[in-house]
Amino acid sequence: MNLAVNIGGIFMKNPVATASGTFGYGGEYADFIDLNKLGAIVTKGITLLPRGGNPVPRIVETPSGMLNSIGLENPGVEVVLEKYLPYLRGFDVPVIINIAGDTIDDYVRLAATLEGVQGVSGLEINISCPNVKKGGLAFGSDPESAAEVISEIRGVTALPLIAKLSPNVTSIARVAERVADAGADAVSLINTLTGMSIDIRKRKPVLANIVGGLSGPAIRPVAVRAVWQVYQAVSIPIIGMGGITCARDALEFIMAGATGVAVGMASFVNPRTTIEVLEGIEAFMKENGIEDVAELIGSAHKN
Amino acid sequence: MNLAVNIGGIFMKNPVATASGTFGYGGEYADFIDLNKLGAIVTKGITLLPRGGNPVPRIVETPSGMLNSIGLENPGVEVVLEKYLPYLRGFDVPVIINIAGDTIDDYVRLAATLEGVQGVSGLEINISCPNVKKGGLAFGSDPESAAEVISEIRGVTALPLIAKLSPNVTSIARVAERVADAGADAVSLINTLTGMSIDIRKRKPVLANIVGGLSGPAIRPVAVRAVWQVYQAVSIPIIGMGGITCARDALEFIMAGATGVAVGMASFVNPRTTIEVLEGIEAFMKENGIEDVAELIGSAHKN
Amino acid sequence: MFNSKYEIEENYQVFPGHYLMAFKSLDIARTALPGQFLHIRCYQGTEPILRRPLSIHSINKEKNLVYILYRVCGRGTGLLSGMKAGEMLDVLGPLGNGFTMPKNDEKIVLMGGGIGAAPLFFLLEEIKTHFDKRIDKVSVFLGAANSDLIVGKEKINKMGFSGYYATDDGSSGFKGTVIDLFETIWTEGSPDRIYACGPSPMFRSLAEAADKNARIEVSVEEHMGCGLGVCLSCVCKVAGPGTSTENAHICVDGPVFDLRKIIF
Amino acid sequence: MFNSKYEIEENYQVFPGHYLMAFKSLDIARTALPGQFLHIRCYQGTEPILRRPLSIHSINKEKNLVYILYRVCGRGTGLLSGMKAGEMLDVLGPLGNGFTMPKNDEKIVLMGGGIGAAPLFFLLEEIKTHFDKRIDKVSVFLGAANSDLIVGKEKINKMGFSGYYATDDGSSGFKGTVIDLFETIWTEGSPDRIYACGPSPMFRSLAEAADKNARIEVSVEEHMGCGLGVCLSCVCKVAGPGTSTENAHICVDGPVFDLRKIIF
Ligand SMILES: Cc1cc2nc3c(=O)[nH]c(=O)nc-3n(C[C@H](O)[C@H](O)[C@H](O)COP(=O)(O)OP(=O)(O)OC[C@H]3O[C@@H](n4cnc5c(N)ncnc54)[C@H](O)[C@@H]3O)c2cc1C
Ligand SMILES: Cc1cc2nc3c(=O)[nH]c(=O)nc-3n(C[C@H](O)[C@H](O)[C@H](O)COP(=O)(O)OP(=O)(O)OC[C@H]3O[C@@H](n4cnc5c(N)ncnc54)[C@H](O)[C@@H]3O)c2cc1C
Ligand SMILES: Cc1cc2nc3c(=O)[nH]c(=O)nc-3n(C[C@H](O)[C@H](O)[C@H](O)COP(=O)(O)O)c2cc1C
Ligand SMILES: Cc1cc2nc3c(=O)[nH]c(=O)nc-3n(C[C@H](O)[C@H](O)[C@H](O)COP(=O)(O)O)c2cc1C
Ligand code: FES
Ligand code: FES
Repeated sequence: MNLAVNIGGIFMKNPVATASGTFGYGGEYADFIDLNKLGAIVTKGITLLPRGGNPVPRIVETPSGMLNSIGLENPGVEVVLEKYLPYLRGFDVPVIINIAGDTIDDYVRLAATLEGVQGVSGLEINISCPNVKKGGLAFGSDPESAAEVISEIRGVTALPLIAKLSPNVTSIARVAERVADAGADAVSLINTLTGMSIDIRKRKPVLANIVGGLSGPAIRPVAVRAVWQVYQAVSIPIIGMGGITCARDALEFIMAGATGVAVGMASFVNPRTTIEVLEGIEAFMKENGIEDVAELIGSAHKN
Repeated sequence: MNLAVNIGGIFMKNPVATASGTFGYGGEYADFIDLNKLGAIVTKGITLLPRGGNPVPRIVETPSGMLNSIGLENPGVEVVLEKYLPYLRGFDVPVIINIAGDTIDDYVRLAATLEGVQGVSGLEINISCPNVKKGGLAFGSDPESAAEVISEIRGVTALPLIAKLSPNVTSIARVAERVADAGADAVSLINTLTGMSIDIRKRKPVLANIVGGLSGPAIRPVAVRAVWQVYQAVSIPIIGMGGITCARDALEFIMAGATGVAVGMASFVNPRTTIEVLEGIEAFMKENGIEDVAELIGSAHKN
Repeated sequence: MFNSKYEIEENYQVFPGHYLMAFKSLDIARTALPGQFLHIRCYQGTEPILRRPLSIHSINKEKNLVYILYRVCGRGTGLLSGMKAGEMLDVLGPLGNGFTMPKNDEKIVLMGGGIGAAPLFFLLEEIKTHFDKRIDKVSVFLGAANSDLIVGKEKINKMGFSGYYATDDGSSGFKGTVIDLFETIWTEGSPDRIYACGPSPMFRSLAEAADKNARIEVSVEEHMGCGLGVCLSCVCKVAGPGTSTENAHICVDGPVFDLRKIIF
Repeated sequence: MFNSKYEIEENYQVFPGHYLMAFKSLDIARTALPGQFLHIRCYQGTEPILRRPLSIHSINKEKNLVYILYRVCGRGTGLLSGMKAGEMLDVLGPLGNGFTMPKNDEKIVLMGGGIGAAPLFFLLEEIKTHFDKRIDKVSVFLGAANSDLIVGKEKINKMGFSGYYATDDGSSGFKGTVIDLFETIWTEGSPDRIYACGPSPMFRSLAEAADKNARIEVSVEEHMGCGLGVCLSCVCKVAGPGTSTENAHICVDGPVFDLRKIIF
């Protein structure tokens, strides 16, 4: 049975990755799962300089989901390379660094810094964070500026580039087309939907940042649809995510066209979700006599 | 205690309306609630000619929500005027007719047909239905074409016009601005988010129409955010909806800036939701010594 | 039509994966007709959010008990199966149109596939009440995957009806489908009236197997939102005037339809 | 750190709106420290989806029973209160850093506001085990809205600690806040060490009321996602090197902090 997939040059032994920002820098979950079993580890989004993030409250639960407005708190690229990467190099798993910036120059400098660093298998370019004032979603919500970020980064690195796309746009397929043209090796989708919640007793937004990003099972139908549409629009591989809690959910994404899947906030609820998703996919393939996971990718388009 | 609100010329005795497509033509829920207590009744979307809608399955349940792809099944404007409107005229409640079309001309002719009809208090212009091939969302996803539909309709009717907006856009505030400029008296938001669900056993989309519209509590954070943003962008009144199940939920919308609220799929689950929302708003106002619901509208922007 | 919370009297597994629940409701016990269904809220929170349509399986009019018989196949029925006597059940109903009652002299066949047999028992109860003298004219054909899953064999015997049973694996009675069994047993003439409940492939075979003159009433299933004709999700195409077709809404125009009118 | 399902031993209302639950867990009973917390899944479905952080209230090491004491204030705790003995509870923990233990001669004050008092009992148990000879040096101050809501008065007496009680409405003991009570009673000198649990306004008053030399450890609350330092939702600002401030993450760096280091 073959589970291995190739995400734009990143060889994954199975399709199951972690979603940025929901798995820390890997070690946090090592008590619960064998990291070596993962298809890939995607780190929390990092920036050139350390960031404190937004004020609290930063999260609020919503029906079958949650809003977060972390605001890219991270210790900066230097600390990540010194403190966290050496640990991750100890595992036989591709590490994908998720990067964000306020300006195109920030992205370019980050990418250049990470170029050639041992243990970095690829970059996920976060142009879809709804929780920072500058950069982030501002780039991702316009196909042309999204393409510009990607092509500038492309200029400084040979690392596989995965453009992380936002669902907060009129046409995610159009953004995917443009980043593919600009040199992205793969796309990952979806980042969170912009949302908010109001505390009716205090008569003010719950999150200090007012808006936050909606994730969890609530958004899965939107995410599956996005993967479906992007699969029809581009030929580069897709990492699908948004509300995956079990193998059934992951298979929805794969059948819609995702080559890889990422488990996000479900890890908070059940730290073993990634592994259970993997085991469930294997069980499904066995039951259905499927030899290669490739047979399942995009299969819902054919029926 | 004053609960009455004015939605662009439609006088509602309280802010609680029904959402189009989730309350039929009114009579279906008369066994469970006193229709006279409602702020307004918004009918199922109607078109010039009868429509059969999409093949089944047309709905599928999703986490804290549902997808529908009804596809505007309706008996056409003539039958609605003959068969359903006379019944509704028997109540002391403004009736808002939700209209849809494939072409601008369809909208214009529908609006002209409804102009001056006794018992029609206003029109809700559905430029946001994700379930029809032509028209619908195609108009609503571009600010300019949305404005064009509204201004053409404006040309043929003096009825209050409510533009129903889609969340499937990069900037709903921008669409709201343009329809306000074009002569809309109010906006209602949000229509459903485009989503889909896959049956992993059959390896194909659950809905015969492939994609459908996501509604229910799952989308509430997106809807509240949309109301918040539109409230900052335009000065015409907003009817807020998306996942309202109780007074607490409705108050989120009102505090975010909605003058009216509409109960959608929650009526399927609890046929008395509209009335319970209304009673809950009254109770909240009493507890908090609020004399006029106007004090609550947009109040979360001030704290 | 009512929407209220009724106290659960009992709820237990009758055979593997299938539960029988009774709740006390004067409203429904007094007004329901065979073939009608209930729209039941399995959870008070928002996930799962929709009600579940379940047929009325049986009614005890003395005790005002309403029975449902259900197969656990997902989250809603899973939550239902965990409910205990004394808890309150949120029920909307009775909904839809039921079976038409037989005429006095008719030869009647009731046919059920799997859990589809559930609503037939309420119909049998009514037939027994109103046509007690002619129950020899009634034959009941039930099919299931295996002998464990045949619904209410004993009850059928106790009520005095003739029962015929088919299983896919031959573990009890005839080996084959309920339609095969019917064709094997019923070799002469035609029943005047057939009531059938089960999956739609069964209806298609039945349309072919049965005599053109028999009136066939079937109970149709489709995913439902409101149960009240509002959401327009539960459509089934039926013959309209002339050669036209039109949309019927299963929750209000059905769930029972004249099989000949359904367009598959 | 464990994530497993443990059998619930008992779960009942101790006073209005407050429940005490015990579950059997060798893992947690053997390894947990006072002040640590558990991240508990209240429902196996997706709504509500997040775990709920709840402190360890008490541990019975002979029976490997772990107790939580919780106030029902929303959906998660509501569902928790409906769970019955014999059901399995999905627990992640023990999490975070607990209280540091007192030094031998220290005069100790424990201070709890409302349900915030919950974790103090596990601490009292440990103090009693390790410092049994000096429990006269320990004073416990508890405050609540009214006398019904004072947590564990009897237990404090039974363990031999001196307890002082304040209620907002004066329905029992001192009328006023627990800080007012502390200031009224403790007029001479300063405790060496104060452990406090409660709402953050209480911490602010405490920072003002207490002697500069007392070491004050407080347990801080914030909305939590993962409980493992991953999601970065549970931030609290603390003093960094020099005059700098930095982010502490309550779930891993806390929930217990040196009050003087917290920047409100
Ligand atoms: C009129 C009518 C009468 C019925 N009577 C019975 C009965 O007496 N006993 C019985 O066991 N079953 C009956 N069914 C089928 C029953 O409604 C489904 O098995 C049930 O809804 C499944 O819910 P779930 O949460 O367990 O499954 P899930 O798969 O979690 O359900 C997901 C969604 O799909 C819908 N759904 C899934 N299967 C069906 C189905 N077969 N028909 C309609 N909706 C479905 C659910 O209602 C829900 O909205 C009837 C269906 C209809 C339409
Ligand atoms: C470290 C720690 C220890 C705690 N120990 C206890 C204890 O021993 N006993 C007790 O009764 N309570 C304790 N709490 C508070 C408890 O976590 C909340 O009361 C509980 O999460 C509320 O959940 P709910 O579903 O009932 O409320 P809801 O309002 O439905 O919760 C919605 C969301 O808000 C979060 N939330 C709401 N209130 C709080 C809060 N005060 N702190 C953190 N998150 C909150 C919930 O976890 C959930 O994510 C503790 C909190 C923390 C952080
Ligand atoms: C707490 C939190 C932090 C996140 N941080 C990041 C981030 O730093 N960079 C990024 O690209 N996405 C981030 N995301 C988005 C996730 O990677 C993922 O796209 C999204 O949560 C949808 O998946 P889910 O529904 O499975 O959680 C974050 C999500 C959450 C919940
Ligand atoms: C079954 C169904 C049918 C709908 N039909 C229409 C329609 O005809 N016209 C329209 O403008 N919106 C329609 N809607 C959208 C609702 O009016 C509403 O905008 C949406 O469902 C969000 O509200 P909710 O989450 O409370 O259901 C429909 C929604 C549902 C669920
Ligand atoms: S279930 Fe809504 S119309 Fe039938
Ligand atoms: S709860 Fe996730 S970092 Fe603390």
